[in-house]
Amino acid sequence: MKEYAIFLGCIIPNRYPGIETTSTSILKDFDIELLPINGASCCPAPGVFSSFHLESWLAIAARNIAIGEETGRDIVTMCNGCYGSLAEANHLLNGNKELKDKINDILSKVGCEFKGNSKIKHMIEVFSEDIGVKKIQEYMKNPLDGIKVCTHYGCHFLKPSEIKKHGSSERPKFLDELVRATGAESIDYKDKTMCCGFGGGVRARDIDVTLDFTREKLKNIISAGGDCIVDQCASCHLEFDRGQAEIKKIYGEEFRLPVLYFTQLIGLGIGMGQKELGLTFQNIPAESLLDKINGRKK
Amino acid sequence: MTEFSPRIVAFCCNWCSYVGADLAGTSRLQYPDNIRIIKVMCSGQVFPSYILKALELGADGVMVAGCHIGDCHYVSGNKKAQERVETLLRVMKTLGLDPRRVRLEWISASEGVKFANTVKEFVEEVKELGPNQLGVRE
Amino acid sequence: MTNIGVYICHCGTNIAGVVDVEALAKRVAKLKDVSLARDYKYMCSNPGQDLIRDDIKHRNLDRVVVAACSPRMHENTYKKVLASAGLNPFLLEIANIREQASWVHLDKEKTTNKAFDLINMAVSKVRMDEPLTSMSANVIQRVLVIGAGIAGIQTSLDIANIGYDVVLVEKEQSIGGRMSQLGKTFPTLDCSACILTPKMVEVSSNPRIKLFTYSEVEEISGFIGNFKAKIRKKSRGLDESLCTGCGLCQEKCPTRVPSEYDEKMGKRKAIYTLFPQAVPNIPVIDRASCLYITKGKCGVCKKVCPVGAIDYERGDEFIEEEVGAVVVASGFDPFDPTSKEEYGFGIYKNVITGLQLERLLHAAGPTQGEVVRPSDGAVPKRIAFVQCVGSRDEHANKYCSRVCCMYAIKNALLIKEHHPESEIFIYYIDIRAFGKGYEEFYKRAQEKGIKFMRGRVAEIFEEPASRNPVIRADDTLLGMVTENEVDMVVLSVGMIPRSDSSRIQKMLGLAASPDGFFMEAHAKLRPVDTLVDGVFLAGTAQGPKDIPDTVAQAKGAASGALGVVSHKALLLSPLISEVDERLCRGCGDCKDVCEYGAIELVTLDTRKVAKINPAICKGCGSCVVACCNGSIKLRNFTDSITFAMLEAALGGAL
Amino acid sequence: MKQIIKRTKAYYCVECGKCSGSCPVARVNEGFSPRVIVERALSGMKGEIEGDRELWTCLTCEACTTKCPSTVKFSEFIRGMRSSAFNSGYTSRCSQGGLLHSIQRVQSYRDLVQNRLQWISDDLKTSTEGEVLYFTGCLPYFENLFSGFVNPLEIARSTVKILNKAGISPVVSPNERCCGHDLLWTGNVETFQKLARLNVEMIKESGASRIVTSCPECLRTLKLDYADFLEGTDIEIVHISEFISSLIKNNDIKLNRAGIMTYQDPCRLGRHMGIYDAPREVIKSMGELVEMNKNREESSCCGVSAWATCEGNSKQMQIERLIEAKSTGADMLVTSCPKCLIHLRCAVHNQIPVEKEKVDIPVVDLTVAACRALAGE
Repeated sequence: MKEYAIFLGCIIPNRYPGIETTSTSILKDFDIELLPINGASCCPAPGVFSSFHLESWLAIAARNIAIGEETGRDIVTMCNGCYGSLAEANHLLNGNKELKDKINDILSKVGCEFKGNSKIKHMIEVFSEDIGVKKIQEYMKNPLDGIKVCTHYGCHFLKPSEIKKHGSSERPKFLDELVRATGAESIDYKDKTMCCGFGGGVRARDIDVTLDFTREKLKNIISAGGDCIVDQCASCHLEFDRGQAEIKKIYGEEFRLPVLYFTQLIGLGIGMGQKELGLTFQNIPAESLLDKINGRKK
Repeated sequence: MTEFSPRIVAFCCNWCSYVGADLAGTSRLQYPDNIRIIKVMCSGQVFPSYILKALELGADGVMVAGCHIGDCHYVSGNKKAQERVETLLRVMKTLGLDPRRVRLEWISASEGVKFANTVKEFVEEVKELGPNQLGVRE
Repeated sequence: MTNIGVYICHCGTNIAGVVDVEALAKRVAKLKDVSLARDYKYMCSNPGQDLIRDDIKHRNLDRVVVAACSPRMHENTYKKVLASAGLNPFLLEIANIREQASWVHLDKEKTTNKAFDLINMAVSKVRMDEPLTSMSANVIQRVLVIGAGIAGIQTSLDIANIGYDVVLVEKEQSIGGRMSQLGKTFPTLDCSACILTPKMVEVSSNPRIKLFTYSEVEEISGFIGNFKAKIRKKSRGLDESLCTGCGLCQEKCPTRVPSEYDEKMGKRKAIYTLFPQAVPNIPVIDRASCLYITKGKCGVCKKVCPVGAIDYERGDEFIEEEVGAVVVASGFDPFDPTSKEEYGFGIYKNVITGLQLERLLHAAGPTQGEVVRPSDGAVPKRIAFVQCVGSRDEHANKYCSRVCCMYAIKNALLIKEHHPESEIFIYYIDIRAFGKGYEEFYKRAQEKGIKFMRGRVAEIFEEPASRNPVIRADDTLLGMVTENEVDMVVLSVGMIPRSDSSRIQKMLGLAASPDGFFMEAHAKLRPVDTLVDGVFLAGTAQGPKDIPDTVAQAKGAASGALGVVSHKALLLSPLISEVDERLCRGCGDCKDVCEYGAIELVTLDTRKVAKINPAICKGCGSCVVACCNGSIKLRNFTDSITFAMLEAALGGAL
Repeated sequence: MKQIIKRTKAYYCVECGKCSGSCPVARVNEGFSPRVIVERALSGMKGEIEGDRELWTCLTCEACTTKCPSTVKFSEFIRGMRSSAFNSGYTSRCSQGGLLHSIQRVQSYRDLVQNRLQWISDDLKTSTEGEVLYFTGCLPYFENLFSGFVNPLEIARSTVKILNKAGISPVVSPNERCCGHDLLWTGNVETFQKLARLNVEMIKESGASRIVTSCPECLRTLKLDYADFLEGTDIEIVHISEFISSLIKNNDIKLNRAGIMTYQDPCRLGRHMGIYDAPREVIKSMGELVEMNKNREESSCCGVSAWATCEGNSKQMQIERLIEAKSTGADMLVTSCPKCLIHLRCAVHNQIPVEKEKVDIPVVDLTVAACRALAGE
């Protein structure tokens, strides 16, 4: 039995609970338990917040890490944004004694201390490293042969690569390998490593710019012939799902491209249903994908 | 009472610092006459014992001068000199001798001015330290 | 009995103006072992020199101190005086009372006192100095040249033409190196082969050049004047003495594999020569792809060979050669752009390297000089060059590779002149056209309509249907991000050290610069020398450079090597370190600090002791200080001499 | 020279050669023979002896004295001749370019204020006055120079710790000077006397009636060579090994088992002072003692004395000794002299002429070993 402290962040519990339930239930099959972090707050968002006031951002992130550390386990996030905040804060504080003392001074007011003993991990690492592609392949009951998937890695897990160190940030492979383990085909598309449009506070500041990004990505995926988009980040997930609805509303343009978190794709491969996967909570229906999966069987 | 006039020995490497001292000469730069130069092939040739022996014999200050780091005629002799002077400074500290009596300087062949100024500075500094206690014989 | 003579020079008024030379002479004469002290107006003049010479002869002086200007001025003059009077020239000391006394102080009394101390110090030293004689070492009057690219070829020809023997060792099966891979050369657009092949033939026909191809130097021992090299001559799988180079075997060989020489743009056989003008024109069997060797089938080459030269089982040979100097001309490798992932090299078929383009442009290359794109063989109409790939890049190599700007311009021009309708873009951050005629060449390219786009290419992606690469870059002159779909992209890759350069570095004891290329002894004044005496550098082994610079350096290296081997013997400075074998504990600390590898541990009875090679030792004294128990001394710079000088320096009153 | 001959009974010499036969140096250095030196002295060749480099080769280890059937005090004789040579202007060699002797000479300057007590950490109790004085010797300087391969100050700390354990807070004086052993044995009698006078002043000021040393050379020097300077006082001088063994006997301390040990007798402790049993008792109380073939009076020397005799053959002697120690099967070689420790460790520094396994045995100071084995620590 392996245990992690799970940092849920904001988007998953509030908008996409399916990501959590699917992940938790699959992990159980691999004997991995997720322990809740009681009292966790917003991570807070890496780009925006830190660029306004670094110390406040660090203090909040450090508090989240500190209460996670109390479990004595490494901390896992399911959103690139949360990962970015916690990993970067962890890196900064562990590398700078003066800063660490300063932040701990602030934290002492709420009875917390950042020690820096826990690793910050992303759910994708748990799947691709702890479990591994081979076991996922064996785990599939209903391999997704014939399904064309376009993967989206997102930014904050990979970059800045000096801190994140997950290998190639230009042409990463691990998510595609995981997708291929489900039996699906991972197809290339233009600007695969481009931002979803959510990041850096743009979504809140200028929705037109945000949706420009999203549309560009969606168009590239559709023209490459993708059946769905598979992501590894709750923020990107929101951008693609909710963004499609907004694009329809504002520009009247409709894509109807199903959006799946990678654990949801794995869920499909072991025969989990729409409801179990939480897909019914999403804006964009996944029927076309399910039809293809089912149709393919007949 | 006459003013204290320190006795200073300088070990100058053959390739840079000795030539720098020559340049101070050809440029007619005036500096205090307290210094006696001993030519060594390389600052890395200076044993820590040479410095301590000089102090034992009553030198009020000892300077070791070599090529700038990276310019050593023998690749890395000056780096070795640096390490060796550090060893000596540890011993001097235990012995209770003032480390300011020993000075390691990098003076290139073109730095006649630096040579003259360094001597001036060092003489002034040693004057403030006063006579080397080991020079006062029983 | 020690008889020291002290000679105090007035140097006109330069010394005598400040120093009371007469009083000084009187004081000095009283020093222990000083049998006479004279002062004279100009000691370096002929009468001054005669004075010393006569005293040595008639007053039986056995050691001399001259108190005058810096030893850097006249030490050698006086050494000659001693030698001419039959006295060992190392029994001379100079007291520098001009630069260190009369020129830097004004007070007559104090300066005279200081001059006395300086003379006293010199007397203390000369008393203990040992007579030394310069040793000489025989020189083996031939040169080993490692690498037979244009640098090694030029060095070898220069040395051989002046009349000395050369051993030229080339790793590949033919000489010619990287230059032979190139199509044409900038800025004159001469065909590379046209200017190189005559030199290659000259090498093969010069009786003074002993050529080893498909061979590597595995070990080098010894020192300047006396190196011994062990050369491995790799098996070609045939008897070279029989092969006539008829080429029948190559023609009939059924195996085709991608050609390394063509940078994988073409194919070669399993038995092959690199190119038609190869020197020597003898093929090699590639053991990894030969059907007979890998599967025991085929054997066609053996069947068709009219002279029966094929011998699959032939083994490597080892040869030892003795030389007096070594020139390292081992060249460069092109940067592998796979690691610059944003450019998609190795993923997008129509993204190639500059060297691959050279092979396409080469009249004897895989496409006979026609540039076609790898994906479909079509002639590309829109071509983009991406500069500084792997160069000037903190994530790859920090340095500028110096040739990429010019080769990109050259190839762009060649394509444009051949297909005037084609559109060519060069993405650059600076164009470095620094050589003779280069800026003019750059201008010619601009006039021909080649488009220079200022901006470092951010990324390249592919249009899946057309397989056209699309370049995305900030056009910094327009201030906007542009996407440019082209038919083919050429990455202007830079130069990196040869993959085996660290082996050569270790073998010869060379130093490497931070960029990984071999380090020269001095960046400006000794650019072809290394810190290892007798070893010289030529060409890109020392750092990126173009052909003119390579040839110039090769000629420099030839003159450096000739400076060694043109002498029958080398005179070695006797001012070196010496081991007292009885005291030596054999711990090797001295060996560890010696920057020149002059020290080795040898067995003496049952012990190990350090041994200093007088031909390599430079006399820096580092080992002397590293030795814990005083087993090594630097001749005439011993502890006791230093202590005596210290006593003299500190004994005087101030 | 006549006086030296008389004082050391050199005229008793019957030229039997037993001395040279038992000399560890003569075994590895053909040029050195105690017999020949004595013979030369007897035939009046003063100048030849003073100018001979072999005068400085003798380790003064007393291996010959112990065996001499005519009881010639050869070490004393050598010491006398060295002093005579020193006065004629000859000087001994000195390791580290003369630095060690220089450090010792510098300590003879009255006004010197050393920083030699930096090693006393908060957990150690020391006093400025009291009955017991710990004479630390050169350990702080050895730390400056040799900390790369030995830990000399651990000996000092261990000594104080053990003294503390016995309820003693020893005087450790900042005014302590080098005991002068090395200078005395290299002929520099004048400086030795200066050092002795300064130390005796310091000892008297401390009010100590008992001096503990962790160095056999200090022990010998204070006990024998300071006799004239200490005349009229009643001060007991003991080596730490004697002190620890008495603590053990009285059940004042108990040591835990620390493995199998073999023991190197330092020449100053053994042959010079006759102390063989005390260190062995300490070892037996914390482990098993296996003796090397050459032990007690027969023990071989660590190869260097007074920092003046380090040569190629010193290393041979050291390597042979280590091989002997290793072949006993002991876990460690214990010695009770800081210099034996330094020299035996130096022997395996960097390149060694035999396979590493043959000499691969830890060398540990007796006091350090005992301190590590203290029960309840």
